[in-house]
Amino acid sequence: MRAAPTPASTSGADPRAAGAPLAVPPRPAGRWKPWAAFAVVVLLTAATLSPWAIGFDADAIARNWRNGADRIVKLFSPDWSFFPRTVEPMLETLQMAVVATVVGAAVALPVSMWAARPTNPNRWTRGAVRLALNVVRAVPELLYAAVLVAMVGVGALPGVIALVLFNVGIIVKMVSETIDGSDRGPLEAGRAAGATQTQINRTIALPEMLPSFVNQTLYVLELNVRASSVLGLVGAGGLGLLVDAVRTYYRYDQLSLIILEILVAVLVIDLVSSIVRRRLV
Amino acid sequence: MTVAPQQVTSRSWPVRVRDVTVRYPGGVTALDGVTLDIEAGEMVSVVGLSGSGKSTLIRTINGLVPVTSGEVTVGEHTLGSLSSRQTCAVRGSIGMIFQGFNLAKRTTVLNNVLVGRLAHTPTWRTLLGAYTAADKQLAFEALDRVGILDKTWQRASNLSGGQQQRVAIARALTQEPRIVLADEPVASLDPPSAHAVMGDLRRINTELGITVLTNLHLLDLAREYGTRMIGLRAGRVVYDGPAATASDAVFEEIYGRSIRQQDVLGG
Amino acid sequence: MTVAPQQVTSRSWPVRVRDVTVRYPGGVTALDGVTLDIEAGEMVSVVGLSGSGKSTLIRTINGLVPVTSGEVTVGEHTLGSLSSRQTCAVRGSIGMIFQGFNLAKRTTVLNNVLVGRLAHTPTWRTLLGAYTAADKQLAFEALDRVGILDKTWQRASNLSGGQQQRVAIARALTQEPRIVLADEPVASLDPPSAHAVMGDLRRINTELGITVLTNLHLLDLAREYGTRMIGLRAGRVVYDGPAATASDAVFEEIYGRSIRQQDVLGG
Amino acid sequence: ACSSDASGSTDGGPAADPTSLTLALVPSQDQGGLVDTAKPLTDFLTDELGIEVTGVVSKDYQAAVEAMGAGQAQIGFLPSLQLWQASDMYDASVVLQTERNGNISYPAQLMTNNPDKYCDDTPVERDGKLFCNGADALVGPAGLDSITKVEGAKVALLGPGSPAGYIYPVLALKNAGIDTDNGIEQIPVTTNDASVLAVYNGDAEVGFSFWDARDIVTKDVPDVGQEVVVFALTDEIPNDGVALSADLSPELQDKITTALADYSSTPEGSQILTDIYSISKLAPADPSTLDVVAQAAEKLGLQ
Amino acid sequence: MTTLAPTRTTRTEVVAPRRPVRVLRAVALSAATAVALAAFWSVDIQWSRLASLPGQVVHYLDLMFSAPSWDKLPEALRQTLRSVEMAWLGTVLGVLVSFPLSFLAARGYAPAPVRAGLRGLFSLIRAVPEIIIAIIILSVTGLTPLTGALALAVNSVGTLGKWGYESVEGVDHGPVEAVRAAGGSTVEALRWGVWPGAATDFFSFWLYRFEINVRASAVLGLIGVGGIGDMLTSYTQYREWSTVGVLLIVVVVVTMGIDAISGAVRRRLTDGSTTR
Ligand SMILES: Nc1ncnc2c1ncn2[C@@H]1O[C@H](COP(=O)(O)OP(=O)(O)OP(=O)(O)O)[C@@H](O)[C@H]1O
Ligand SMILES: Nc1ncnc2c1ncn2[C@@H]1O[C@H](COP(=O)(O)OP(=O)(O)OP(=O)(O)O)[C@@H](O)[C@H]1O
Ligand SMILES: [Mg+2]
Ligand SMILES: [Mg+2]
Repeated sequence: MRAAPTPASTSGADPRAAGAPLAVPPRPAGRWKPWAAFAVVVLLTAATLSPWAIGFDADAIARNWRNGADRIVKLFSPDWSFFPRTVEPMLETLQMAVVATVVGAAVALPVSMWAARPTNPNRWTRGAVRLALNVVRAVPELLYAAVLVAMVGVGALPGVIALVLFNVGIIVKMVSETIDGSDRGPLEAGRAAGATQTQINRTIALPEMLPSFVNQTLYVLELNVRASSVLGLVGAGGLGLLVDAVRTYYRYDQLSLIILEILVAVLVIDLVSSIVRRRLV
Repeated sequence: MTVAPQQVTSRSWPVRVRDVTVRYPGGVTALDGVTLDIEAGEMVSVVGLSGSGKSTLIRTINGLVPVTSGEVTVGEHTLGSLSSRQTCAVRGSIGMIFQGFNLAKRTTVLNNVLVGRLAHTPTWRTLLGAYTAADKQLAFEALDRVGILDKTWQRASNLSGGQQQRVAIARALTQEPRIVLADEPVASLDPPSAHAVMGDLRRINTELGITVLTNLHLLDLAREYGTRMIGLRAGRVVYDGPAATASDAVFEEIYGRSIRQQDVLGG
Repeated sequence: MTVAPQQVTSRSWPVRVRDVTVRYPGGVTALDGVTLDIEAGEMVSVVGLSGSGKSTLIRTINGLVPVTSGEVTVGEHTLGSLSSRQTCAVRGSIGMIFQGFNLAKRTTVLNNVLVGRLAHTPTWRTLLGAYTAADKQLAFEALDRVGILDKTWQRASNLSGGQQQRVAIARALTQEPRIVLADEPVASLDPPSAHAVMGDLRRINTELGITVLTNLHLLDLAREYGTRMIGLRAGRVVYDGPAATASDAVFEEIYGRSIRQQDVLGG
Repeated sequence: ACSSDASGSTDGGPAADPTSLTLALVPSQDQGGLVDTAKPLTDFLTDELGIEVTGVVSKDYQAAVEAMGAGQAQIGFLPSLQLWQASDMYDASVVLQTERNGNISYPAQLMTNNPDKYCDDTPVERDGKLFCNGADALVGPAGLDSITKVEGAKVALLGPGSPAGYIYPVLALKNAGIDTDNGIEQIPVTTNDASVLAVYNGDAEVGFSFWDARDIVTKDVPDVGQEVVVFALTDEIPNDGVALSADLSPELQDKITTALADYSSTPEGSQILTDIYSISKLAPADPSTLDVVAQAAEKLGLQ
Repeated sequence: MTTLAPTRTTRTEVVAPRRPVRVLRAVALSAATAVALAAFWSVDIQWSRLASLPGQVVHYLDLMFSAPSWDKLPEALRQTLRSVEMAWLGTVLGVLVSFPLSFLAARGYAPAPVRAGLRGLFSLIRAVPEIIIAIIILSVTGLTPLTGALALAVNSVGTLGKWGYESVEGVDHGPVEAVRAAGGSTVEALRWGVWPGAATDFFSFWLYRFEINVRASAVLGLIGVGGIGDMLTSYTQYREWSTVGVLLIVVVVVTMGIDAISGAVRRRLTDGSTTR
């Protein structure tokens, strides 16, 4: 493949003698590690696919896929006349979703910074925050709902609290990991200017994490619209309750209208999120 | 420059580096037993090959890179032995210009420059983003000095390379520092701007007596603007003396081969 | 340098820029009716104040910044009228050195340099990272030329500023290009390294006849290494002529004020 | 994999009997205790039929019925409304009905935290819980005369799929002449315990649930039996029962029915059913009594 | 205030440029504020109820942890294993499908119709209640763990796809530009320009989704294939707090384990391998 002489070899001033082989440093050891990890993943997947664990039944899929297709087709016939009855639950859901998102985001903003390494170098407080969040995330919404009903009664309040806890868990997890992965240079500049960590977080980390934060906040808003079954559980009303009601009587046509409405909400939120991101990133 | 209430700014700080070694986690020894005494009010240029440890030296003086062994003293403060509050105060008095600019790209130029005022601003004000008019005035003046006042409200990411570097310089000036550390402050600037910036650094030095330590990779600039020159090679000090009189032999020492020969190689 | 099978590398490309205007979304007009004819095999330096549009010009020639009006032709290809496949091939023949290095920080130096071989490598190989031995050899040679062969397996983020710039240069050399565009390739380098790199660019130019277009903010380098110099000011060409003979009046034209005055300001 | 052999017979009527069966057990929410395994039942059926029977405890009514409809489950232990839906939509045959404590039905209860308003007599205590208006008879209907007082009150009720938490009580209110859409303030909840707690906490004055959902929350609020008083019981609601998929041949259907009925008559079988599912006996179903829930739902305009 | 440059006598007072007014931004911000205020104002919440919360929290912690029923631990572990199996398969399948799709859905790498279609698909998956997805799959693969895994996989595609394309769009554009400038194709730009910068995000998304899938209760519970999430909801529904306490401990430990792995992986990628 080599044709022309390299310029370096023609240069007498170059310390490397002409034609001498390049002293390429040896490849560092440990290159097998990613491959080993990959192999473990493949093995574990193969193990779960085996009949002793989950068992992958391609046969059944080939034979019965029509059943699924039938049900999907049923979902493509919205009953438009049902619309008036969905308006109020939709509004209730949106109302509580917005309240929970706002409160959740407000709580999550500082907590995300306490949970990330560049914005909270103290490993003990960071560890404590992360531990607390692991617990918060580990508890399913239904448990929150069940306990909160007994604590503060039924209605929007337990629903909103359950959603807030759930939201804080997600936003903090995602945003703090974004901060962890971000460029440290600007933060270092703040440190060099004698700013305290809080000041650095406010003036430098905040604008850098804002796109991710806004993103996750909007994502959580979307989740709240969808997770309205939690709200139903605690007597806060909303779409979740309606979904349960219509599917109890196999009204796929009504269900499909509700799904359509949720889809519109999801798409609108997606759109807003992409516009905001384009402005901020 | 405004005079901070509790301090007389014109009383600048000396820097003492005692037998400092810095080893990075990867195993690279970036500084190797460096000892330097820089008096208050000196204007020092640091030169050396790429990778010789210039940036590391500057970052060590600011405490951004912890020393592996040895001791760094700025003013009366020995870094590493300070409480985090004291560290903030000390750093607030050291203006730093980074090689990679280190701007917060997603916020405005003004906000980036105001970072220089953080050490003098109560935290509640920072949280609200409510800087005093005096602080803002200081920031505008610094921006004006580096010639990009008209970019005040732009996002930092929309600036050209040289413009970004000037924001970084303005940020350091806004600190009203006692020491200025500059890591290749003119690397991305055209000659007039470069001279303007170096001239500014010199003026800070001569008029206000502030200690200035500048990494430069251009020898003519080092010669012209430094009163003293420190040559680094592979993490060791190989030259420390007056800048103006540094001979070609000195450059050979620093760069490992003679300048002239390099120039010939270019032909 | 190796010769790609289907092409004779020594047949380098001319660049024609016809009345090009570039306006950024923010409203800044970075280039304003620029017309240039650069013959194959020329060695051109572009100088100008910070923000005058040097980077924009270079990026326009590579098609990275779309023109608002006007036309850019490299070799026989008019950018903007090509299929995406052709665009890839054309760009594969243009080596580009970015002002901000544009390295993938979290991967090795070698992987960054091998990006230069992408245009000549089947996609499946790229996806697996399975480059041919010949490609790797080319990468090693380029790294050796810029003097950082020992950093081959380091993560790009662990290098000093100058070392990162050299990785970027090695990447462009590995492309075996027909045109080299360099955006301040020596901004972060010490003089010996800077001269070595400029010398390399000149050697590529003289020995292989490759067209080289370099943004420089140092006039002495522009004078020394360019055969032709283009001066930009506020997006317009204000000088286009031989580099060696450019007079002080020319500099005044480019920088808007006389060099001497700047020097005085520095004092 | 287990159920695949039984599927795909939608056209040609019952084909050859499958080599494996799936039993879907949906614990009635109105049951009060936790069910987490179907194993004793399936073990017994496997032995008895000579066909492999796998069991799942499904917690979603719709999922279980759809599984039967798609040929993915052949035996269903379903609550009354779903029994009817499986037979109505997918021609499943309802073969057995469960008996709990000797009853094949249970009432829904109306509770209040304001006995002074709703009780015509002094509440009496049974098993540590208060009842009034004759509801301590524990058989419905009882105390329905008092329900006109519910007019204008805050009422906690469940979703419209719940016979005890919605269908029967709402129907009772309607029959008493109350406009359940505008005449009361609805506080919708989705579980019986939430309904009880809503009354206990004072979020609602009246709550509907199965009898007697107060037991579930005694661990949280031990004084629930004193604070929340049951003042009326609705008509009796049929218990859950067993439905068989139309895919199975009549012979196999008979075989399964007989096997299950016999099992519940043996002492050991009865003991196991009682311990795990609180079922004391599996009695032959009377399909005509089963669709009363559906009829009730229909009267409310829910179908 | 003494100025820094007393020598520049000719210098006039610095006049800062006027802060530009961004109409669109102002409108958007006020709209968002208005929506939030309207929601707060209209929602029927008795905030005073919050006062009793701390005492109640103590009460429930006492119910759950004063006498945990450890005899349920073996069953809890068995169900956890089940959950992990299904979650693993669901996550792997979800990753396999969403990984290529999320790159195609990012701005600048695929034709606009493809992008819009994929984004629509992700949104649709997220709009359909999880339980409905499960019921559809259930009619194909029956009341089996495979249904659980497939339902989790479909749900995962909706969220992983969205997170993925957002992350790709947020990556520093410089390296992409460099690859393009070197004549790299789109795929190559993704592999060598985007991937090194986005890898940390992707790994943490995958692990987080795995964590969610382990807990996903609604879907698995209804199918009747159990899992730890289902166990937790069942015991919660019947308010057996002493068992719920044990289950919570198990779930928290699992969650923390996954979080620790995620942290280690990310540290590896952001800080480089530890060649110490
Ligand atoms: N992405 C962008 N969006 C908006 N404006 C931009 C963008 N990039 C550059 N500009 C503006 O265009 C003008 C020309 O920028 P360019 O980067 O070409 O300058 P330059 O001559 O390379 O300067 P330097 O020497 O400082 O690198 C500047 O005023 C800059 O602020
Ligand atoms: N974070 C790091 N981790 C590991 N090694 C590092 C790190 N930063 C720098 N190094 C190494 O330490 C040595 C000195 O780096 P330093 O940045 O101080 O050089 P420099 O003199 O500033 O060079 P330049 O002129 O190129 O900026 C180099 O070999 C570099 O590769
Ligand atoms: Mg450096
Ligand atoms: Mg530029």
